[in-house]
Amino acid sequence: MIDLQGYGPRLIEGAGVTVQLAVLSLILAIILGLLTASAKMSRNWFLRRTATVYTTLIRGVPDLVLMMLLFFGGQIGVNAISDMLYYSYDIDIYINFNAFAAGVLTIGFIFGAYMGETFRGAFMAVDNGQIEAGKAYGMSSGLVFRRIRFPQMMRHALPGLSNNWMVLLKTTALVSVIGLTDMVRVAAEASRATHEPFTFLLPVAVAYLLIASVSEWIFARLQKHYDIGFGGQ
Amino acid sequence: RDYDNVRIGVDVPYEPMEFRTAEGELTGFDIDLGNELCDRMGVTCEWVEQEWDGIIPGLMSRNYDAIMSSMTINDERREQVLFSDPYITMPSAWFAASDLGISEATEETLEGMTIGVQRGTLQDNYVTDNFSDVAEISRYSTADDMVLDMEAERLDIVFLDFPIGQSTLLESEEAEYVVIGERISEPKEYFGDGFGIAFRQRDEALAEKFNEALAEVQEDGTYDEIYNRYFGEAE
Amino acid sequence: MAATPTPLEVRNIKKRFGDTEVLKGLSLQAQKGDVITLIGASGSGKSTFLRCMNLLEQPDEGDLIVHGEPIRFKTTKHGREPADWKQVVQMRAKLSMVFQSFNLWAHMTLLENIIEAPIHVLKKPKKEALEQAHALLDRVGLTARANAYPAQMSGGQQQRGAIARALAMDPEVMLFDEPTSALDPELVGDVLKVMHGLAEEGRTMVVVTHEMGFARDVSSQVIYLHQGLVEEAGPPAQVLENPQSPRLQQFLAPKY
Amino acid sequence: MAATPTPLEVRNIKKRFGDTEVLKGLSLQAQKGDVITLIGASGSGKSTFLRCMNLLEQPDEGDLIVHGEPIRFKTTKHGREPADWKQVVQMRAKLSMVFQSFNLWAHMTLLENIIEAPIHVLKKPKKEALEQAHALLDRVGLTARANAYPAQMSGGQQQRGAIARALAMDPEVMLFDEPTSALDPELVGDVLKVMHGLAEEGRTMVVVTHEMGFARDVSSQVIYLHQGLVEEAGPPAQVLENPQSPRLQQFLAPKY
Amino acid sequence: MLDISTWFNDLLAGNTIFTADTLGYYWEGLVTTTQLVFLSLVAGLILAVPLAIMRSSKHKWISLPVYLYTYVFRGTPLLIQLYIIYYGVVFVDGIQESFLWPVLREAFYPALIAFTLNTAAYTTEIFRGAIKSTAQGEIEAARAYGMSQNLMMRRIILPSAFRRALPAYGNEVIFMLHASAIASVVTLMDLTGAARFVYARYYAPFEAFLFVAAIYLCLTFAILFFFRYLEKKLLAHLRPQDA
Ligand SMILES: Nc1ncnc2c1ncn2[C@@H]1O[C@H](COP(=O)(O)OP(=O)(O)OP(=O)(O)O)[C@@H](O)[C@H]1O
Ligand SMILES: Nc1ncnc2c1ncn2[C@@H]1O[C@H](COP(=O)(O)OP(=O)(O)OP(=O)(O)O)[C@@H](O)[C@H]1O
Ligand SMILES: [Mg+2]
Ligand SMILES: [Mg+2]
Repeated sequence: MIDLQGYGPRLIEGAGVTVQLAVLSLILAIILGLLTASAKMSRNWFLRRTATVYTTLIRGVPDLVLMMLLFFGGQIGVNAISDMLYYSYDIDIYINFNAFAAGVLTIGFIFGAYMGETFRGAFMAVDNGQIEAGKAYGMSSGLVFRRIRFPQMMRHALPGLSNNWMVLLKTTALVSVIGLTDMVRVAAEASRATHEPFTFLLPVAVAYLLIASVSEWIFARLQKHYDIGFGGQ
Repeated sequence: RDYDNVRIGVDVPYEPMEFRTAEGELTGFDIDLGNELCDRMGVTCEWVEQEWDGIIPGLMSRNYDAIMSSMTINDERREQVLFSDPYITMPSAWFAASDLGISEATEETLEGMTIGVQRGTLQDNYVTDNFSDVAEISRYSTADDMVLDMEAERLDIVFLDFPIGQSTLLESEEAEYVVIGERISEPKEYFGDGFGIAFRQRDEALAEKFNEALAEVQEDGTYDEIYNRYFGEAE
Repeated sequence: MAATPTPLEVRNIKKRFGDTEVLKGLSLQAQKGDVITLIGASGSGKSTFLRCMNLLEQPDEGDLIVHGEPIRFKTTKHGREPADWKQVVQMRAKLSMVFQSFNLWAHMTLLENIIEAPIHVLKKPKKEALEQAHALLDRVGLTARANAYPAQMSGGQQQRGAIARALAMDPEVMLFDEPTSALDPELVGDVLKVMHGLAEEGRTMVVVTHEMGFARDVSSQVIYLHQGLVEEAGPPAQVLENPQSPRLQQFLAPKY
Repeated sequence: MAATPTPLEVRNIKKRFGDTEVLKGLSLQAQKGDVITLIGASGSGKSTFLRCMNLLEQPDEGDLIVHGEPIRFKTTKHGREPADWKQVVQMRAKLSMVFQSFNLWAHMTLLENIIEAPIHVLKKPKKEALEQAHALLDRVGLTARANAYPAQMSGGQQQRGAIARALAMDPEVMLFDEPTSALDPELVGDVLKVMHGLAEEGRTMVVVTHEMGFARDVSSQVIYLHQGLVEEAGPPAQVLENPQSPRLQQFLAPKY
Repeated sequence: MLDISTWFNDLLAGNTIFTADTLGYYWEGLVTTTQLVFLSLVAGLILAVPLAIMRSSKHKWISLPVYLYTYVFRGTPLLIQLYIIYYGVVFVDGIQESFLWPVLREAFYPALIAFTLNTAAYTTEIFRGAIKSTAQGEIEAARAYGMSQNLMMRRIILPSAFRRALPAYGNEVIFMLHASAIASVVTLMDLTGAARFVYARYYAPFEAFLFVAAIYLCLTFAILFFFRYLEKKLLAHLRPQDA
């Protein structure tokens, strides 16, 4: 066994942060992705344009830069306003962004763009006849989405979704720049303190692999669930 | 604005300035001095850990009210933040394997060598401006990566904060390393006025209070006591 | 309107795709118990006409009156549209459509397919929907396949299932778009038998079909479409046995 | 063997899937110019029999002789297998198959589909393959669609394209598995016309079909399969006009 | 209001990020990033094709090792892979004396190796999915026309799978471009490395990062544009003819 030199508990804590961040960001990304995909397929010119700008711009800028821009940029913007109030009227208000929430928002926002593309492809793969049948039986468009479009789309989306998740999981390491202590940050700190860079890489790699295994298992279950009715495994 | 509670941003670890003990307690020269200063001012101190890349944006966005994290005072930073009086001056030094065969680092002796520095530090600036014509410069994220590459013989010589070089290279078990030449803390345009505590520009009152407290501890000998705790009599 | 309003009336429907006018003014009136058959060559506009009846396509002109209630339209910059989508949704629940390619929902079992719309659109209690579904499955001879997924059923079984799904809505009118032409000849018989039963029972139906034998047996009216216009219409005995238009004569001549 | 060897001979083929024996010993001999039609109810084993002929399915027993050359088999722990896959690959090039669902290669244009196997399997020069392909396209009436992709063609066009692709191999025998049953009735005629032409030209063909009119017109022999066995076989006049077995009589009775 | 305009003036007047020096660093970074990403993508692609075929094999002893490889390289961060390949090789005894050392000594090649192995793993999985979803009927047709297993793979399955994999592969290329930002960990001065350097040196946090963000954006646009062109060309068979 590797000697973690007392950093074991903090690594586990950091892994907890990583997992929480990743899961919450994933949920946000999925919601944003569904909205984006729907907007891109909508008849409304404005929605389509907005969604396209969102997906291209977000995919175009490196994650680290976005993270800093959204977190610090947003905060500094807010502060500029409160500074002005302070200097001109001596009113001192203080609004603080929560780093964890900001991390979730940023990562969710970034991956929403990738999910949007994944979902769009998947939605297009759903046979139009299935949708028409829903409409023909008097289902509202919300009901068609909930009962037919979504459950049938998931089957096509899952492979892309699991790829995005793998990348998202590792992107969470960026949050150390906005002051959060995730697993990678703990390992970096530990290796600087002990001057043993390699001692802490292995446990981190193993932890990621573990998370990956669990999620592969979940994705396989989901795939099986959404494949029901589509014959051949 | 008056502070009862001052939050101070710090990038950990950077031995011996700020690091954790085996028990996980935050300690180091910056930490002990900072706590002492807060005591004198009658406020409570809260240390907020922050990665270096985001440390000034974090101050600007009020995640904390001050930075005390071995930050060198220089003009570029002065445009962004307000500094306290310098509280320590940290010399830099050249380190190399004992068999490198030079006794002084000059343009002539370093010709054709590969020099390692930490990216974005004052040492980086110094080496980039003075040696980039004669030598190759490799920039690293951490001092430990540099040590690895020294051992791998990808690097000939490194230029580091002296205490950092001391703890990572001179005290390493693997190989023999020595300091080349004198410790360097001139010219001021690179090595600045030493380390300072950084504040938002508008918090002049807070900076003033820190300066007063600093003067006080330097006068009554508490400062020397803390200094000796980390930089020992050996020096 | 009389005591029982006409289930479906269509007046002078026109429809264009881009530059080509596909329907050039078609009308049709289905009284209770009518079985109206639409025949015509490929591309003559049969499917488009049928799809206009429940607004899966939006007609550019013309009126649609379902159970005595006219559908309201408005004109937007995208063209003519229903003024009130709620009304359309309600209307569609009254006109059940059976598709050429069945379109049973692939992720649901046959039973789930049948109870889906009654529960979620008509808001029937689940118990009641299930009872009705079992009765319908019995009727189309699929009791044994209730828990099969569409992919596990033969084409004929799927189409009979689709008919049961349509019946579960208790529709005023049933619309069929070539319900047998995606089936192996082997399976056609089963489906036609079920439809024959519906006709005898007095269901109102509009059927696009290529099965001339079926059209002859069950229709109250046969409409022959040619390039978006009614070329000939009337009772089957007249239209099919004694065609007037040379085009229809050629259309009815045996291919093999 | 005579001067011209029998193009295809099948002797006593048996095939089981799991526990059920699907083919229970079927034989067939196709002389040059024969058109043999296989008919039978769904599930009777027609497709399986046809697929055994070019070894898309491996028969558990029986012999296969193509152009006078018997296929060699060996028995492994997975069951019976061809001893020499090279021989099978060569053999398949002699028996072109046309599928019910066409199976044109979706990423190639029609023309590319046709020249693919001649160039890469038969090693024809490209120029020659192209010339031949254009002649074939002309023949099936698709010259105008040479550069279309399969998804851009109607079913009837795809099936005619698939026939052209099969012809491009200059096959000894053509195997057809229900070539028209995935088509709308409208499109069936086109395909049957092309096949009719092939029959008249003296092509050797084995055809699984539901088109009794076609079977009657062009077959030299009709084989009625029932549950994996030949129930009746002979010239169409005898088998189709004058069926002996009660099952065949029922099978041939009109559905509507 | 005043704040913003002075900030803007400062940005232009005390302009420290667009000097000849910094532009030189950005240029160097751009070259490094482009070389690294382009070469690793090409090499990764070449590796991924045979790996995807092996991964699709019926034989466990062929597909399992490939699965393990993709599992490990997709399951762990690229940063760790890079770290181990650059700093870790030194722990292999005698590596410094071996003929490999001149290559491994430079930071560029270990980075190239790590990036290549990483993208090959993702690409393998993308291709495998596409191979798996080849229409069964098209495979049968190929068999029925006497194609051998090899010929069929080469002429039918792969060309059709490549086309289907294109959109997902486009995402992978963009992921790779972004992931390349970690190259500076092994002393390479890539685009992000240049930004960090300028950021630290002139303490212009947002300006420096915004500028490279713009460069990355241009690169991404170029990639998206290229893929749109490819899709138009190669996915012609999925479009209705006159649409
Ligand atoms: N969405 C559409 N866009 C453009 N043209 C269309 C569309 N739908 C149908 N058409 C055209 O309208 C005409 C009528 O089509 P429709 O499907 O109604 O014919 P049909 O009589 O049902 O033929 P079939 O027997 O082949 O089903 C055809 O020429 C067709 O190409
Ligand atoms: N791969 C398989 N595994 C198991 N059973 C199979 C398989 N293929 C065919 N069968 C079974 O073998 C029997 C004969 O099938 P086959 O497809 O040959 O019938 P067919 O005469 O072509 O019917 P149809 O007219 O419906 O095409 C059927 O009962 C079928 O369920
Ligand atoms: Mg139609
Ligand atoms: Mg069959």
